Amino acid sequence: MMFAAQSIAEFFQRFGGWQYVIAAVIHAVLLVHVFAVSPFAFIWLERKVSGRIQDRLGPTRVGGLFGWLQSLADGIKLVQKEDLCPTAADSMLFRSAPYIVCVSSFAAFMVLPFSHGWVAVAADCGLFIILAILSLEVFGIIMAGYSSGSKWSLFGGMREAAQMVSYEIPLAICALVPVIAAGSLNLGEVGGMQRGWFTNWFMFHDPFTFIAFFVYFVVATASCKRAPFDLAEAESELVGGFHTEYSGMRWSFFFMGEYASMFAVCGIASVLFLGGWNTGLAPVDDALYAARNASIDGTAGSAAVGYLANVIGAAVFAAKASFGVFVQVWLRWTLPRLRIDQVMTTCLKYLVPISCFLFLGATLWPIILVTGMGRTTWTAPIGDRAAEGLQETRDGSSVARVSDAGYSGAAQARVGDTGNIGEGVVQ
Amino acid sequence: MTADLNSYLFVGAVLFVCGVVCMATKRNGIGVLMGVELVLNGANVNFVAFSRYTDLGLDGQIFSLFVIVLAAAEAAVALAIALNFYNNHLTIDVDRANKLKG
Amino acid sequence: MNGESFLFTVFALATCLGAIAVVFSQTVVRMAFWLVISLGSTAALFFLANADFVGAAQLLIYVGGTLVLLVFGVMLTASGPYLKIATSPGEIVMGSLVGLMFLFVVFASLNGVDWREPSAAAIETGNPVVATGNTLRPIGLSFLGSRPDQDLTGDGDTLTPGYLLPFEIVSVHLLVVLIGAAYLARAKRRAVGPG
Amino acid sequence: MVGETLRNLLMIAWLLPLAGFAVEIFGGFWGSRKSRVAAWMSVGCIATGFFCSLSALLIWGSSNNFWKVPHETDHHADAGHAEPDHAVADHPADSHDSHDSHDSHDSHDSHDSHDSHDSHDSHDSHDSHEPPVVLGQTVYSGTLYYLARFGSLDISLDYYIDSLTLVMFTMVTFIATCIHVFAMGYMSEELTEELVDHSAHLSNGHHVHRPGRYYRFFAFLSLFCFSMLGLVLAGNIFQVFIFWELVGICSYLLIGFYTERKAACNAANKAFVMNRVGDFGFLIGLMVLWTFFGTFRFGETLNDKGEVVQAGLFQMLPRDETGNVLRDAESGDVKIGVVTAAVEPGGTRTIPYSLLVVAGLGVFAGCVGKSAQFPLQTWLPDAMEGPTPVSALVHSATMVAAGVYLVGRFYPMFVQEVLLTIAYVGCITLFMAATIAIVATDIKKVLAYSTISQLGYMMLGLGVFGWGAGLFHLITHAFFKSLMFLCSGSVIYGCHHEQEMPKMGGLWRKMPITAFTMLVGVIAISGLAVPGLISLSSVFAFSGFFSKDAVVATSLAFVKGNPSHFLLFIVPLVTAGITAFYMFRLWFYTFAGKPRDQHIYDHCHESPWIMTGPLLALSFFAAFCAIGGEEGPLYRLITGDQPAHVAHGIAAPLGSGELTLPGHEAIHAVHGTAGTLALIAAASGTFIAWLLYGTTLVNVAEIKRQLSGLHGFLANKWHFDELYDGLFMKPSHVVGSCCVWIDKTIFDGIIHASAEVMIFISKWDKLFDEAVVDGFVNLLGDSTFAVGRSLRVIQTGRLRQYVMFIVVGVVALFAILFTTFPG
Repeated sequence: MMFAAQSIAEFFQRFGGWQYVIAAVIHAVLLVHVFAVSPFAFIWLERKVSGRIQDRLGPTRVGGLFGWLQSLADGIKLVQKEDLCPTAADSMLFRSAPYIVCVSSFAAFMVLPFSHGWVAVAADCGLFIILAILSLEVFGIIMAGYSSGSKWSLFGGMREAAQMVSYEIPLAICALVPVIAAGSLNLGEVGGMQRGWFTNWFMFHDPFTFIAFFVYFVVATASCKRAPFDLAEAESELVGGFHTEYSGMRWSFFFMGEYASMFAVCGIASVLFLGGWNTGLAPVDDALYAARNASIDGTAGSAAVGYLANVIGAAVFAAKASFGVFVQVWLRWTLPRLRIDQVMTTCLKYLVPISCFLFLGATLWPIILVTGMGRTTWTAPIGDRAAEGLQETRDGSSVARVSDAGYSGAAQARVGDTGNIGEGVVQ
Repeated sequence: MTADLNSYLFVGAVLFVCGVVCMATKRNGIGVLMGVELVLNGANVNFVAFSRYTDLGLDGQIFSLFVIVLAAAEAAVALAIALNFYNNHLTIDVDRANKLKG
Repeated sequence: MNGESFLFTVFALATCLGAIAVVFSQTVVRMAFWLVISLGSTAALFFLANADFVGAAQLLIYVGGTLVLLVFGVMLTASGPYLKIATSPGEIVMGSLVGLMFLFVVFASLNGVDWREPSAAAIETGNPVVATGNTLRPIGLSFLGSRPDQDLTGDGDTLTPGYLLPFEIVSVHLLVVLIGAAYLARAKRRAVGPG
Repeated sequence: MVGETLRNLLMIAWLLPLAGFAVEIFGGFWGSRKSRVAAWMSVGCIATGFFCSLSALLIWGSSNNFWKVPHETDHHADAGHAEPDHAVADHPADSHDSHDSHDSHDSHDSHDSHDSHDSHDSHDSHDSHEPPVVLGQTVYSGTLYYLARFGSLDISLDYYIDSLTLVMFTMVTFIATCIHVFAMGYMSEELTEELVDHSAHLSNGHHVHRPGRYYRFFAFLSLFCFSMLGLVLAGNIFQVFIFWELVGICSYLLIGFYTERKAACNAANKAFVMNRVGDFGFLIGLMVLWTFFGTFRFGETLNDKGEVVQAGLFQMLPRDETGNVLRDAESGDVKIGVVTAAVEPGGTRTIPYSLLVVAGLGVFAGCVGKSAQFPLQTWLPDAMEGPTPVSALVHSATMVAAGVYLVGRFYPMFVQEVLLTIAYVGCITLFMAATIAIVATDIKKVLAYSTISQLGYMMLGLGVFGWGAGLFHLITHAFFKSLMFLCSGSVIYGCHHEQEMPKMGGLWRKMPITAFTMLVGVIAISGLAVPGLISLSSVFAFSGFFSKDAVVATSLAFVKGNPSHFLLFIVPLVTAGITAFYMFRLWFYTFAGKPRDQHIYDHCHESPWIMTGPLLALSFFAAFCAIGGEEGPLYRLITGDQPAHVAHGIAAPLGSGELTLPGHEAIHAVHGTAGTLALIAAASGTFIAWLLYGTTLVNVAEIKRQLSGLHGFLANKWHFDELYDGLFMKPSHVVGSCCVWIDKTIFDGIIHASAEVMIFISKWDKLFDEAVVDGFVNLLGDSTFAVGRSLRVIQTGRLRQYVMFIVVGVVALFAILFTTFPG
């Protein structure tokens, strides 16, 4: 259970002595691996998928079957390349911009739960933090575009700035729709609530979340500046957009950041809408859940079983996220690129109103249901699931505070609310 | 340097002073805006520190939240003003905005 | 020198140096860059001070929103590449001198005051919420008008009203700002005179 | 309850015209100047008023057993008198619920009733000719509404209802109804959007074109009816004064109805001013009365329990058994009777006798003005400028009679001096007016002068202690004079506004009804009669004969009592002849003979029925209203509530000698002779008139030429206008020019001088301003400007410097702080 941290505060507090720094480093190393490996996989995936879509084979040579080492080879090649810096560039910014992109999209993984309790920082406002960190990535790109000293880059940077600033709004709102259903920003809790049959997934929680999922996916695609929204690097108009002047290692950083953020947003999607690490089959989930609970009393065997259960959960999560990435790749090679004005129009004139409507609908939905069927959900009452998710995270927390006044008070208040709604109608 | 109230306040003070100096020395209007942001952040650091290390409770954080939100609003309006200024004077140099000089 | 202090030192240094760099860097975009460093590490300081939500808000609104907006403005108002509006060194020197004096004054006043440190009891009962950093729900509830942290203090039920009204006021204010900014910044056909 | 019934009925009759006036004047002309709505409305109001007052009269009579004709046998007579005694007896009863009081039972109740009793015994024993006096004088008085209270004086709207009030109400409303109906026809030419007034000229010589004012005419008529009825109903002398002025303004408005005609305007102003002269005296009288009596009420003031709170004027003036005013032996002051607790508890107050005379004369002055007595008679002929119905209603029947009515109403307050004055004024007036009427050629002017003359008769009758006779003549005259005016109006209408008699003649063929009714009126006023037609004891005659006969008889009795005042009998006797002369002259001139102006004759025509109808109705009453003479119902009605002391004569001390005021017995004694003489005079006058104008035997022009001096004197109305011109106008012009001179030289001089001074001062003030004040202000401004100039250096307008200033300021502040408070 060393992963589960109640909040960033505890995350830091447990470094009372230096040994905790070691733990932090271990966290970081693990995340860096996730962060570093997934792009390779996705780049390979993209090349294969694009090849298939274009009726090619795609990479076949490097590595054995399917050329699965192709990305590694590319990476080595890129690292070997000379690190160029144009004379017209503002060298300091030019050099530091890729790091900003990388760091921000890496930091996004800090609060992303891979499985039950497998999260570096189980912050209460996890979703909020992850969105905030993802929004940092833009800045690096703008920097890159501006400091390259080339008009293509400048245009790319400005486009990116405009696009991101406007697309963050529907992104956040759509992410908030399932949060309303769940009543928590803590991604760990939100994931835990969707245990049981897949109807418990927030995607199927109500029509608004269902629509919100797709809207979120579109907006996420745009916020990763993936096609058809990749105006910042439109080869046909701006040679390479913001990374025209980049080459070698720094150039590859951008792409690591891009693919990592793709994985991040798809992970968020899977946690918020697709049940996270839950399989969606009630018996399996219950078994895994029992295993995890068994692992709480620290006997070695049960610990191993619980660890195994978490590994399975992580695999399920990764599968869902990767599928999302696959769909984004698929879209890229299928759809033509929009014009910048079309991009802005899509966001400001359609996506923002739609997402606002969804938000309102999601807030009104429980009331509709209560008047209709006397309870707040048409699946299992969310209050119980919330309580369980709460229970999980609290048990999961290695430093379990006995009297966590504000926290439990708030939690009880929340559970009480849903309960009250039900009672109020039953009576 | 331990993390206690005074050190937080020192950081806030440094931010504040840097912001003021930034306002005082930058001729670029947007630079002045950045100075303002620094000043506000200095204040925010103090709020948060007080809410952490005294029994001020949540109020400090809530104040800082308000400050952040209002700062965002202020930035939006100020930027709009700056753009207007640029439209009129073709520059962003605040020293050119001395029409009201006595 | 425990880990918290270590991290605090790191981020505090980042904050201060970033701020100073903002003061002394010439091009606006570099200022923006240093400002990002400074504000980002301020957010980290917030995290350290158990203010998760404030920190996240700092990141999202300031760094992700306001600063991008500023840089955007820089790009819109840049009459040339790497716009430099140089400040005369004399001004910088004088400004920094005055700044130093000001800093000294502030430090002096800070040291002069001995801040009322909360008792251990206050830590325990007073604001456990702030002590443990789970401030999200309390803040949300206080925006909705109830204050669990205050209600649950030992001394009776001193129910303090939350921040519902200011919250509403601020939201209306934001709406007004939205409209006002859009009005101010909209393109006007105007005879462009000499600067 | 009888009192309340009467009060309510009369109030309806009184207030309906007011409502009508309000609706008509404010409701305007209902969109079209051609609508007769206003006329119908006012006719309806006044007709309803007539029926109300008629029923009130009948109720009064039945409630007082009046309709029993008393003079058959003693038994009946006794019964007839006993029952009114009942009425007396149970008066306190119904005075409880209705604020009633009865005149003669106020201060010396027992004595009075006893007195009346033996008086009846006496004339029962004497002869059955004695006109019986209805006993139990029943007066219903009370307060309608309190206007204001000033100390012990309360100005209130009271009502004072006795038989005289009721008779006046009935007469006024009836005549007014007839005249309204007549006016509907007469004024019909006003029913147009644009009316051309041929008598009014603009400066450019054109005729005046104006919209018709039909509705306004009737609104004014309604207002006049309201005022007149209010005057009759009034229960205190101040209220009388109020309505006195109201009828004055109505007559002003109606005389000046054709405002565009200069003559009409002048006539209106003249009438108004002359009335003011009289009203001035009236005011003096009011002041005296208030000062010494402390109340204006006629009747007593009762509280809810029906006991007397304050005595009325009529009860305050004490009279002894002989009817003389009680006077203090040595001071000669008059002890005012009971003054109840309201004023001075138990106390009495006295009024000097002279002031009592003054009060009487003052009130009489008002009457002189109002009923155009000498010397204020000159306004009435000019008032004929108004439309003829106005002349008929206002200036013959009602308003001018109001003066006489007031004298009658206020009779108890008059002492013998005043009465003598009244008699002489009436005497002079009736003779003078009659003589002028002889030579007048304008048909309406003739009637106007005859009105003045007849009013003189009334005054004379009242003055010589013929209370009943004067008011009797008032009523009858109202009927036949309004009849004659309407006839003349019909003539004028038929002749297209030709008023000059010399242009008429022979009209009876063209307008027989008018001629006939006019003849009735003429006979009535001339007092012709046929002796012994019905029975030897009585004569058959029209109303005029009886009333004038009563007046003449009274004056004869008076002269018998005091031979030194023989003129008071001779003049009215002669004038009776003159009256007959000029009235028949008018009739012959107008209707008989051959037409003098063929053109007018050809175009004239009989008036429509709406005008002749009223003529017939009025002619009936003019003929027969006074049937039975002094035994007739009308006279008995009038005298039903006559003042207590009138019934039998008074030997009143006057100066050194004594003035004998005749009682009923005395008057009745000389009745036969007086009647005979008057009849002879009238007959001779009629004969002369026939001789001169009815036949062609005598050449009138010749006579006129021979008597040209006299004729001119009369034609110029005894030069009264010139006299007043010389007496008042010229001196006032002189005074005015003096005032102008003083104004122009002295006052203007003072003002100009002060203006010069002001200019001089202001010059210096200007210097001071420019030097000192402006200097100071400029100095202030300059210093402010200098300070601003020195400060503007700081306002560099550079943002960053401002920030710098702030920082430096803060630092400096802290520096000061640390240095001053170390540690």
